[in-house]
Amino acid sequence: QGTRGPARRGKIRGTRPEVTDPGPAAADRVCPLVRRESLGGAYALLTFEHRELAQAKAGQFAMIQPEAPGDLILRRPFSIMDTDPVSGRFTIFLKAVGPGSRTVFDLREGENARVLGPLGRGFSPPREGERVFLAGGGYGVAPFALFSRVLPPGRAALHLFYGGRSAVDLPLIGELERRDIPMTLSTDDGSRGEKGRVTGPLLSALSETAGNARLYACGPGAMMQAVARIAAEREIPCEVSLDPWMGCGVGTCLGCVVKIQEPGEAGPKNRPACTEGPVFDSRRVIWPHGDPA
Amino acid sequence: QGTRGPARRGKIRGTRPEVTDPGPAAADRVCPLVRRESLGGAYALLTFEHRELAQAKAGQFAMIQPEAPGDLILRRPFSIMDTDPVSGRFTIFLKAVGPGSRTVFDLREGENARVLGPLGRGFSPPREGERVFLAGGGYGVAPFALFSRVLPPGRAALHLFYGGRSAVDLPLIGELERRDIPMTLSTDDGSRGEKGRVTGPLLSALSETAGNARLYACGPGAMMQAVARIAAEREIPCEVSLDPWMGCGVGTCLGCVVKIQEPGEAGPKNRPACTEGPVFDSRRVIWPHGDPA
Amino acid sequence: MSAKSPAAGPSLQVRIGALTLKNPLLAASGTCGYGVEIAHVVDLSTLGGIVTKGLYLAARDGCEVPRIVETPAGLLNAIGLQGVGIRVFVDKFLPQLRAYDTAVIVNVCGETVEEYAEVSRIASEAPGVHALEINISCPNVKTGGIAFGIDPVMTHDVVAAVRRASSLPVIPKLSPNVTDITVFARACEEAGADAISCVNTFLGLAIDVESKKPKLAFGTGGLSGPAIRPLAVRMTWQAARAVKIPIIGIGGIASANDALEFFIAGAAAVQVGTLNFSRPNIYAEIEGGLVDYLTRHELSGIHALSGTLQYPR
Amino acid sequence: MSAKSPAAGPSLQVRIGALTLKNPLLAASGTCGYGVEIAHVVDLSTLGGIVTKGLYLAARDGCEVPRIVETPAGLLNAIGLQGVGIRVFVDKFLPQLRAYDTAVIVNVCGETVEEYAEVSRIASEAPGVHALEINISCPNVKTGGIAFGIDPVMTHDVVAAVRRASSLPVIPKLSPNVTDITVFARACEEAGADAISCVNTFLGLAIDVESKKPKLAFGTGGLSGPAIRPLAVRMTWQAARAVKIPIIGIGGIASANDALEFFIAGAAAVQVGTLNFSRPNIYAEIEGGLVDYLTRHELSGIHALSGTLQYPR
Ligand SMILES: Cc1cc2nc3c(=O)[nH]c(=O)nc-3n(C[C@H](O)[C@H](O)[C@H](O)COP(=O)(O)OP(=O)(O)OC[C@H]3O[C@@H](n4cnc5c(N)ncnc54)[C@H](O)[C@@H]3O)c2cc1C
Ligand SMILES: Cc1cc2nc3c(=O)[nH]c(=O)nc-3n(C[C@H](O)[C@H](O)[C@H](O)COP(=O)(O)OP(=O)(O)OC[C@H]3O[C@@H](n4cnc5c(N)ncnc54)[C@H](O)[C@@H]3O)c2cc1C
Ligand SMILES: Cc1cc2nc3c(=O)[nH]c(=O)nc-3n(C[C@H](O)[C@H](O)[C@H](O)COP(=O)(O)O)c2cc1C
Ligand SMILES: Cc1cc2nc3c(=O)[nH]c(=O)nc-3n(C[C@H](O)[C@H](O)[C@H](O)COP(=O)(O)O)c2cc1C
Ligand code: FES
Ligand code: FES
Repeated sequence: QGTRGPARRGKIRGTRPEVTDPGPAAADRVCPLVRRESLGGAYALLTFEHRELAQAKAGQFAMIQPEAPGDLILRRPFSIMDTDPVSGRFTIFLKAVGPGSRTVFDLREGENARVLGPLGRGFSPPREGERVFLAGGGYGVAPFALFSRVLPPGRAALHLFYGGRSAVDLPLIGELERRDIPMTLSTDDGSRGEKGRVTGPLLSALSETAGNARLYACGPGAMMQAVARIAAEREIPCEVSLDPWMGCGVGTCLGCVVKIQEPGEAGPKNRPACTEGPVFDSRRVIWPHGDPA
Repeated sequence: QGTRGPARRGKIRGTRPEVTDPGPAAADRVCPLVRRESLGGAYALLTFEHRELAQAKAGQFAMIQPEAPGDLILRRPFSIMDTDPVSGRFTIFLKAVGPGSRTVFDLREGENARVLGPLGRGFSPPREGERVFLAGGGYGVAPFALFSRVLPPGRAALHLFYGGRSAVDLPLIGELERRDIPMTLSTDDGSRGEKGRVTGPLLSALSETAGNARLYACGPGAMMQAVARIAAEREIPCEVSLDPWMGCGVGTCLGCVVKIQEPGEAGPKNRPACTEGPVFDSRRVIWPHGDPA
Repeated sequence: MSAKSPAAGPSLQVRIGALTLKNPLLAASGTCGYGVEIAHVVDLSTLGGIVTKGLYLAARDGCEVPRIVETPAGLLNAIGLQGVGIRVFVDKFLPQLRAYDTAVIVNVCGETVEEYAEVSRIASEAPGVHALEINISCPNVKTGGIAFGIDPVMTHDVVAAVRRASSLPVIPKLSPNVTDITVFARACEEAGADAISCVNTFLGLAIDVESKKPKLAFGTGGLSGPAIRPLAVRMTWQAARAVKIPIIGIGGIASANDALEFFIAGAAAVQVGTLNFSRPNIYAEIEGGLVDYLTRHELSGIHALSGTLQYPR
Repeated sequence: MSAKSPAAGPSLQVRIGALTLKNPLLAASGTCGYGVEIAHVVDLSTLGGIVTKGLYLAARDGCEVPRIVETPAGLLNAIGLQGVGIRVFVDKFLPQLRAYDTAVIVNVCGETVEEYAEVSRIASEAPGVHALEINISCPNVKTGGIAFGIDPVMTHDVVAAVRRASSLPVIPKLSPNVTDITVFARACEEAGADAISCVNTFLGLAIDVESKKPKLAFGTGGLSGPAIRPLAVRMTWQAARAVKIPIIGIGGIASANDALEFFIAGAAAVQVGTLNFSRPNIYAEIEGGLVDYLTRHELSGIHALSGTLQYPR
């Protein structure tokens, strides 16, 4: 597969503040499932109990498998959707797509899961006064629940663009409204919110925006790539949360590498998304299929 | 492993009546678990629904695994403990000893199992007027529940000797009493019934017996071998239900062979217990460890 | 080969040399007895063919028990080719088998090249035997067996001898316990084989740690089942590229998807082994899956799928 | 070797040539990075040692993704030996590793015999490297790798060259993709190896049937995990009987019981690979199980268990 660099390289501003609290140290824990809520179809919310994991930072994830022995070897990665440090609980938003997510999906309340986490580098906080635009789709919208809650003062200026193929693909609307996150919905078929991709409403919002803005995207690759392109063209700082296939979550299997080119490097390097990401400055990302037309 | 022939070869009477109803044809069926009753510890009674299987003959078995995919390849063999042809149900008595029996043990009511059966040749009925003595231990006592119920007139003359290491190893007493089967209990440690092996009370009963007797043994190998020896010495017809490790239940894997020497044969042959047994005329059986002292 | 038009539904018919199979699903040797044992559990007429348990000239009693033990996603066995011998098969079982509309392939064993040839001759003269699978790869016998299958020269000699002794399609069954399977595939092709069965079991050892003895009475055994599928698919792909004769893919097939991997890798037909024990009716499921796949991909038949793997290099 | 008396509890200490390990549990190459990555998840000081990801002279970027795919009870991988190169390892990671009480074994790679020797020389001169594991068995690189491991002569050459270049214990890592592993074990012993790692991954292929492409970007991959354990135990047993130098058993270890199978088969130590990904803390569990077993069987130490298999023939 040939891989091309980003279309334009604007001046690159260091968008990741030097000191980002890395969150609590990762460890392998056994956590009881205290609450399981079905969101219909293949979607569910799973809330586990664990003090340290309840300290996870927005954008971090965990490698999870049922404690009971099954026929799969590897765990599967799931984002921390939200946490409650007080009660010591954390929640994941899960879509059952295959055997691994299915085994977690099938967990019943009271059963235990092995949870290795919290893992990875999450989203970096926006700067003072920046307008924050979030673009989410699929399970990728999950981490924005926590992210939006923990935002410092600038909070008011936050807006989420939540899109999917159809109305049924927006199962998290209720949860996000409960956290009263300002949202614009969109669906490809127009069955809910505006018709079309999230980038539509995002673009019009950006054009109306005076002053500094910052983008965060998490969802299907094509969507993140489109948002990254918008950011590059406007030279707006943007972070994307990548989700390659992961085997270990701690940087040892090298199964999750993505092509990243840091400033000053001659070319892109394969870097593990589990430890150097999953959140990356979009300008560093060399997308597998080059730029969309 | 050297294998020796039986100690004495008395004249061998054809103990298996020519025409034994083989029971319904075997087939692979999906059966719902309609009732699960724990008998404490690793013991449970599982009742499944299926018209044909409810026609199984005493001493037959089935190869069973949960319908839901798991990490085991082979099914495990379990005797049909009892049947209810009217309601179309059959029950197995299960002891969880390892992964395979555990997966069946863990089935919940409403879940399905794949059941290949009924399989094998069961017990042959006693002759008119014969006194029937049953020796059972461990899960081996299970098939006697059905056997004793379906016995023709001679029924009154039936007596079961049920033994185990200790009282906790006789979990089926209640079930057998419910079918009011005349029983003598024994335990190695004397914690329930007579102290010692089942062969003790069996021997005294035999010595008091006038007229023809017939023995049936199902349980641990050593017990069946001891009963077989008693039968051989007294030239009493005796059937034993062997339980080698089984892979297929239909005679194709040849994993379950036992050494059987039919009359007129020069020496023993490896024969699949799943199709030619599991019930055999004890005089044909060449025991793996020769005769006990 | 009459490839039906997609309209008429995709064709499952395949040719193995002179032998035409109505579908490419065979029951593997040693996992379906002589066919008749499973006739009441699975309708043999739904199978493309069945391969008999390995047969020598004389009857054999095989290994002591334990003969089989489960391993992760696999089955380790040392049966030791217990069998009735070719003559008893021909006299007693073959007549019953002929009642079914399925190809009968005899799995030929021998301790010497001469025995292979003689068993083949007897099988060839019997009405109702459609092909010979030459077992040069059984890891569970002390003489012959795998010894013939891990030496290209001996492989060539056995196959050539059988070729001379029989006019039936000759299908050597390769051992996976070799460095380069293509060497053996070519030796078979040169010796006049009509097709190749790929593969037999992998030599393995499982130990009971409490007794410090092997779990199998024989000691080592042959590993089969889903665990070996990626290795068998790789070997099928290598063999198919090395020779022109058709390859019959074998190893861990447990679903239509698994079978499709073998066809795409280059198999003309496949055999199901271990899964016969736990899923005797798996053939209907696999056949349905194949038809569905061929239809979705608008392929005229399974033959059109063989060897369509798009390999990166 | 100081075998403690059962009273003092069984000893887990083992000797691999001149190298003494405080316990026989090593993290396998490519499954624990350079050690430091997992230091926060598992206490490295509880391991007998760690084997680094394969290292060449220069840094390498490895294969495209997908690089790993799960198979039944197994993992198929084609990473392509992505790594920082021996010098960066020595300068950047080795110093951090020295903080832990565990043996550091460098997994040496090369495209030529000379590169193997040079990497070995550099590793040997660095303080804190305890031994060299020579990777002549990686199936996922186009030049070198497995090519050295499936030819006894090349195996001998590489091992001999490394032997000359280093005074550290030299531990060639054998490929299981061979007909007779004992040939390669002897070649290593003759070339001056101090021990043998047995085994690397099995060459496999998994196909995505919808796209008709291999599931791994590289094409084929190496199979690891519980699926291969019976094959790895068999090879460990064969190798241990063929040579006098110690064998390090590797393949599908997921429990103390699994590890015990390798020791009884003849291994002096074992490595855990794939299971590091899903059970990073498995070492404590295995160590506990070994101690319990040795105590129950009244063995003075794990060394007393090696090669105690009672084989039927
Ligand atoms: C950092 C990270 C965070 C994630 N967060 C969430 C989350 O919060 N909620 C959630 O439901 N899922 C999340 N995922 C995705 C989830 O891990 C995958 O859906 C899961 O691993 C699929 O495994 P499976 O065995 O269920 O399906 P598989 O059979 O392994 O895969 C099913 C299909 O999905 C594809 N696939 C598998 N894994 C991925 C992946 N990681 N990315 C894209 N395609 C994949 C496969 O190729 C296959 O086509 C996250 C993934 C990453 C890397
Ligand atoms: C004809 C027949 C009828 C049976 N009926 C019943 C029944 O009614 N109820 C019941 O609970 N069990 C019954 N069994 C036994 C049952 O099949 C085994 O307990 C089960 O297969 C064990 O498998 P596992 O995976 O649970 O344990 P494994 O881990 O496979 O075995 C656990 C231990 O038991 C040993 N073992 C496994 N299978 C057998 C066997 N068949 N005989 C002796 N030892 C064995 C193993 O070597 C191991 O030591 C029957 C067996 C046969 C052959
Ligand atoms: C119990 C058992 C017995 C077997 N007997 C034979 C045999 O007699 N002849 C032979 O060529 N292969 C024999 N095989 C190998 C199978 O035919 C097949 O090649 C192998 O099991 C791989 O396929 P699978 O993974 O689908 O089982 C046997 C396999 C098993 C499990
Ligand atoms: C993802 C992955 C990467 C590996 N990388 C290497 C390597 O760089 N060098 C090496 O000698 N072996 C490598 N191996 C092989 C392992 O060290 C080990 O030999 C093999 O996985 C078998 O052990 P296991 O079944 O416990 O995983 C790798 C294995 C895996 C799964
Ligand atoms: S998931 Fe293993 S290195 Fe990232
Ligand atoms: S269990 Fe397979 S032949 Fe008896």
